[in-house]
Amino acid sequence: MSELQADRSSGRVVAGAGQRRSAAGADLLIAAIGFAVLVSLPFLFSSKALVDFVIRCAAYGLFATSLNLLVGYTGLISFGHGMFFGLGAYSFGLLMQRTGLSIPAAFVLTLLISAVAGLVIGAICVRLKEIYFAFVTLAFQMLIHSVILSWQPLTGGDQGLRGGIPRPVFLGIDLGNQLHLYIASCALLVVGLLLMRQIAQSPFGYTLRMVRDNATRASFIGINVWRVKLAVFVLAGMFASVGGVIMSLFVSGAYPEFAYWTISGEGIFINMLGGVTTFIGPMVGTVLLLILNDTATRLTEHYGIILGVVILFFALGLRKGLMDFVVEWYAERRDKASTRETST
Amino acid sequence: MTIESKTGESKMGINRRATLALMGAGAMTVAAPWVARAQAKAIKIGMPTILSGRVAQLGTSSRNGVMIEVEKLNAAGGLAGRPIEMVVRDSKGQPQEAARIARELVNTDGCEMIIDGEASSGSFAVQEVARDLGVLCVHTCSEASSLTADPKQRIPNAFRCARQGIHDSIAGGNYAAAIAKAKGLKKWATCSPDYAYGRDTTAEFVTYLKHFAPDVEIISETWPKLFQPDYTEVITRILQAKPQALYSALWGGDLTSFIDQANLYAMFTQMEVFAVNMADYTALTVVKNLPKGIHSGNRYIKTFPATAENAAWGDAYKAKYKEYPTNWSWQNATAIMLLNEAAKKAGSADGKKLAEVLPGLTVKCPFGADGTVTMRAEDHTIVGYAIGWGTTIPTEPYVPEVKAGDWKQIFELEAQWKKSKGYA
Amino acid sequence: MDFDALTGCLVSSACIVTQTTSGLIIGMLLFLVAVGLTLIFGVLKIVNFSHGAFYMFGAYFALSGYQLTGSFIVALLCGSLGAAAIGLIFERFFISRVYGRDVLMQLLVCYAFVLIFDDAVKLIWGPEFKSMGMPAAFQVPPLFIAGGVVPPFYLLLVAVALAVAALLGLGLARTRLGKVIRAAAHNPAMVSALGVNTALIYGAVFALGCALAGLAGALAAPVRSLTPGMGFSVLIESFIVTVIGGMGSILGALIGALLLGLVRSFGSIGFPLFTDGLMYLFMVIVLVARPTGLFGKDLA
Amino acid sequence: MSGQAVIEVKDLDVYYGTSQILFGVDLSVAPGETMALLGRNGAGKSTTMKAIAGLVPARRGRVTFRGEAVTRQKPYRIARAGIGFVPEDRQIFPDHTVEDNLTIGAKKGPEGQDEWPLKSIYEVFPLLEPLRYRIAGRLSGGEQQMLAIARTLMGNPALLLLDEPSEGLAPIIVQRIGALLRQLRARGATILIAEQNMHFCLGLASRATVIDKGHIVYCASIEELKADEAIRHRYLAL
Repeated sequence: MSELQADRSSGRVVAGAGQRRSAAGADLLIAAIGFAVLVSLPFLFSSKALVDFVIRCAAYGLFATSLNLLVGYTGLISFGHGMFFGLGAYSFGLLMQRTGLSIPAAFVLTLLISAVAGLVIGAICVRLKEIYFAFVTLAFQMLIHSVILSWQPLTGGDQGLRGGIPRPVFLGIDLGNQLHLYIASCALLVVGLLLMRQIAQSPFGYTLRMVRDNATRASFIGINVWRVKLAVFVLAGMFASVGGVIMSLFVSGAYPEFAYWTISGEGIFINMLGGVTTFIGPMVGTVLLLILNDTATRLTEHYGIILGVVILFFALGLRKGLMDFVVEWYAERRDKASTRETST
Repeated sequence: MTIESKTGESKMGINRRATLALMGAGAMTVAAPWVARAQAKAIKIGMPTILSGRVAQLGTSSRNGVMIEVEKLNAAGGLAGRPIEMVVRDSKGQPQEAARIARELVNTDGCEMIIDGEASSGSFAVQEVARDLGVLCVHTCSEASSLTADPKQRIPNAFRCARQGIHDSIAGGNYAAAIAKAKGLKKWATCSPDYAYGRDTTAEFVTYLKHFAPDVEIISETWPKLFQPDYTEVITRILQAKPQALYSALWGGDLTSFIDQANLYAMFTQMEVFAVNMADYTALTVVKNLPKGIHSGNRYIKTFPATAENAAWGDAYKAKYKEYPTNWSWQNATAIMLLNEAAKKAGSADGKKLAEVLPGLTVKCPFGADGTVTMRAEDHTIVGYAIGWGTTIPTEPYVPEVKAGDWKQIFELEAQWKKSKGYA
Repeated sequence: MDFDALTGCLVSSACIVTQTTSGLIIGMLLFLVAVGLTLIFGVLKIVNFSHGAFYMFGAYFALSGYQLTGSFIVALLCGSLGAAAIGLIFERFFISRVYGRDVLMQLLVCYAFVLIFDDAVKLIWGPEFKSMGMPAAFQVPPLFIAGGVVPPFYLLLVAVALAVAALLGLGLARTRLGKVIRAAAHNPAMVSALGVNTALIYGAVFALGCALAGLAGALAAPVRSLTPGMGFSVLIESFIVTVIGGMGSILGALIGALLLGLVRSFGSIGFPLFTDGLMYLFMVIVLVARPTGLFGKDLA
Repeated sequence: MSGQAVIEVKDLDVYYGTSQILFGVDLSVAPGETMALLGRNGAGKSTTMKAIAGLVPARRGRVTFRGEAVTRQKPYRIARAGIGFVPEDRQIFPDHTVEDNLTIGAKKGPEGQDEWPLKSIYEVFPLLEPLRYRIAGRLSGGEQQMLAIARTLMGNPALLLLDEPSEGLAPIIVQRIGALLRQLRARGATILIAEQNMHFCLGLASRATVIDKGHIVYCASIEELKADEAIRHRYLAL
């Protein structure tokens, strides 16, 4: 698993409480700056496509980063993470279409639904190891996809939730307006990333790494491995469902494709593209994949060949994600510089 | 050089070169895709469709149908004097991609209207984009009735230029009932793909079959999944029910697989088969052992309507693309004819103005039952296209005799159907 | 859900015979694909996500061979050998670079080739679906056995699959090459230290697995339409088969394929709208009860 | 002496990832000689053996076998050149029968010689013959060790590498293995044997090389080593 371990090269030890607090402060600052930059974009560039692009980045980015909590931090390779993306989109869409709830209420309820689903499915899945965990999550994903297709009166079957998702104004926010949706998506993205960052850097986050590196040793020192895995499975599922909510708002609907295995596959691909050893890797991967996708579909209908060649470049050429590559390259340069200094 | 090309070269050549060119210049082209381009005098029409995967043929033959008319139109001066530039993109059959591409085509590429070559859920996703952006949108592949029939779905700027299952089913029900009565076929089975189109069309067919032949009874229903590779379990189930007749809304490769596999069980000697999607060249030319006498609705067939215009169009298409047109081809070609006629009437290529004149517009068209088709004003969907049923033979002309459907009857029953659905 | 129909079928011998044979037919073709998958996993420890593409290649090569010669035997040879050749190239130049690496990296390389192969088929044979047609020898009426209906072509199919199962089982158990392959599956470094070129073994096993998938594709070509991407649904089902049977176990693949065939054939009567879901449900149940599948060994 | 050595290891460096395990290891074995490579647990004995067999890559240095460089060759090529490796934990194939284990290792020697047909194996290892259809995984540790040696002999090696053949075995079994190896030596075999247990090598090996922390620290006849208490104490904890 060595290629997939987050923070592997840094060899960082658990930071003391004081350090952690200041690190959290720094994260908060970065998040605030990031949010400010994102919000200012539509005012600097009048491109509607940029707005769309960032909304999609928010949806996929939250999804992919949450998957990295499982893959990179805990060593749980889930092939079925897309089920939460789909679950989020469908729960939210159905709540809005059928119940007349306000958007925040539907949002919270969606999180709850995903958490419950994650709890039930996770309780079964996290017992299994490695490739079998991957397969059983995939099976659950396909099961949910089958249910969505079959439960036609509720889900609309293969045609998805039709007729648009109503978006009543709340607190002066009108998500029917693309700019409002943009700012809301950015806010969800930044808050979601910030929360996941805090989870990753918390004692719980270090427990995850310990479970990943040596589950037996972790259980010797009194960690309930099953409960830890389940907890992160549920948390990751909730963040993934937020991605689904954003996507459902973007396309104003929910479609069975959102719960298909290909979404999980894209999530994994994004992680490999951006790299899983840094927190920001999946986000970088998201931006890369979306640019790649958008450019390739503009230029050719043989999208498969292009994407295939790019994947091969990353898998066989770089042999790691972009951020992993950058981080290692930077570390090497720094090492060289410091040895030069000491030798002179 | 991309698939946005307007040239008439064979699509294969273009694609290969585009691919190679892209491989070479990939990095350069990543440059900010959202930089808006200056608008040329040409009018750009965006077209999200499916060009990859199992139904890639939907996209390629749709594009062919569009291009053959666009080239004619451009040679004759274009849409209200502006040459058309088609921008065709592959959604890979994913609704979120279809929505994204449709938005991008309008917002970034400066397309002034959308021809939506998406099927099923993709067309609903594009419909939402059209609702949001207010851009003129013509759906050319989605046969799902609710897309335009349901007032909750309908929007003033979107039109459907495609068959509707309800029309096929009324014509088919009438045709099948006559045969059922003549041959005493009382016990029926159905076998249709388990998705909206398959379910709706089958339910409607059964409704009208029973309407015209009340003593018909459905004794078995089977619902294979879309793109299911193996139908053995379905076939044996139908055989065990021992029906006298079978209705199927399977299409394309699924239909030919079903026929090939059912042939092994000699199914076609044991019952009359009504397969609404059989009489399409995609299926007819591909099946090697086509059983004689399958009843089918027409999809595209150059001998029906039996006019010189239709035959000429089919031959021209075949000469150009080395294959016969599909049902999607004529629907897409008709969309361009309609837009052209609307532009003439409005004296402009402006989408808003076209949307105003399109409702109720009748256009001369080789695929019309009487040489014309009409964009019905009340629900923005085309009517009056050639519709009929006949029996197939394994060689050209494949369907020697097509019994034309009666549009008057279709309208009557369709109106009742809409009422029953709460659409009207 | 239709329990009446299911119980009705279970008390009718004709129905039981017909649905069991149709389960066998569905299962045996899946077995041919799944056994290659399980063999490759067992020996190379690679989850060959691109295995469906070799099924597709098999079908397309068979189609071209049949169109050129009109002989179904030639078509079968073209299908299996063509798929084997592509498999060998794929293994030598790409898969061999990711041996022992992360399972995600291996999957990614396979995924890349799923995309590339599908587009390649689209470029070579065109995007429209094709059909090979039934060879004249098999255009005969079906047989009636114990009240059930069985087409002769499917008898051939089942016979070929069973023969492959028997040959593989015997070959691996009895021949020296088979013994070396099993030893290499268990401990490749040791086999190599005994003077066996394991790269050759890996290449041969991968090619054999692909040949079996290609054979399945060629056998399916007369009755299934050919499209780019046709391998995918078959891949998913054969994955379910191998996972249920236990990754790496040939007997497991056989039993898993039969079980899945039966689940489908009887499931289509009891749960006509949820046959696919039933397969996934079955897989979940098996994995929860036996995490390594019915005949799998613990990997750890 | 180096001119006629069967195997000569020169200046070998081996790394596991970024950590260096062997530092310029030198070693040579003459024809018909039995050499003991002694050292404590973790001193680098097994790594040296594996590096010679090609199972771990050498970063630097060279291994010459019968006058030809085999450094960085693939393990199967090294085996075919005539180096037979019996690994530390035996690594028999547990699901195969005893005879299958043997036949998997069967091949002609580098000159096409076939000194070890099954018949001769069963003569030298009479214990194995009655067990020939037994599943190897069910054998006792001593029987497995015999099988591992026999399996390697089936490949007719010109040099036999034995990694800790006495490890984890009861004293009585160790004696029998020792006797067996003396028998092989008597037949003219060239053997390199890595051991923690010096006493096992007395009366078996003629020379001894001592390795510690990846460095060769001593090389002499085994009698000299036995006499040199300081060295023994320092490097072998005896």
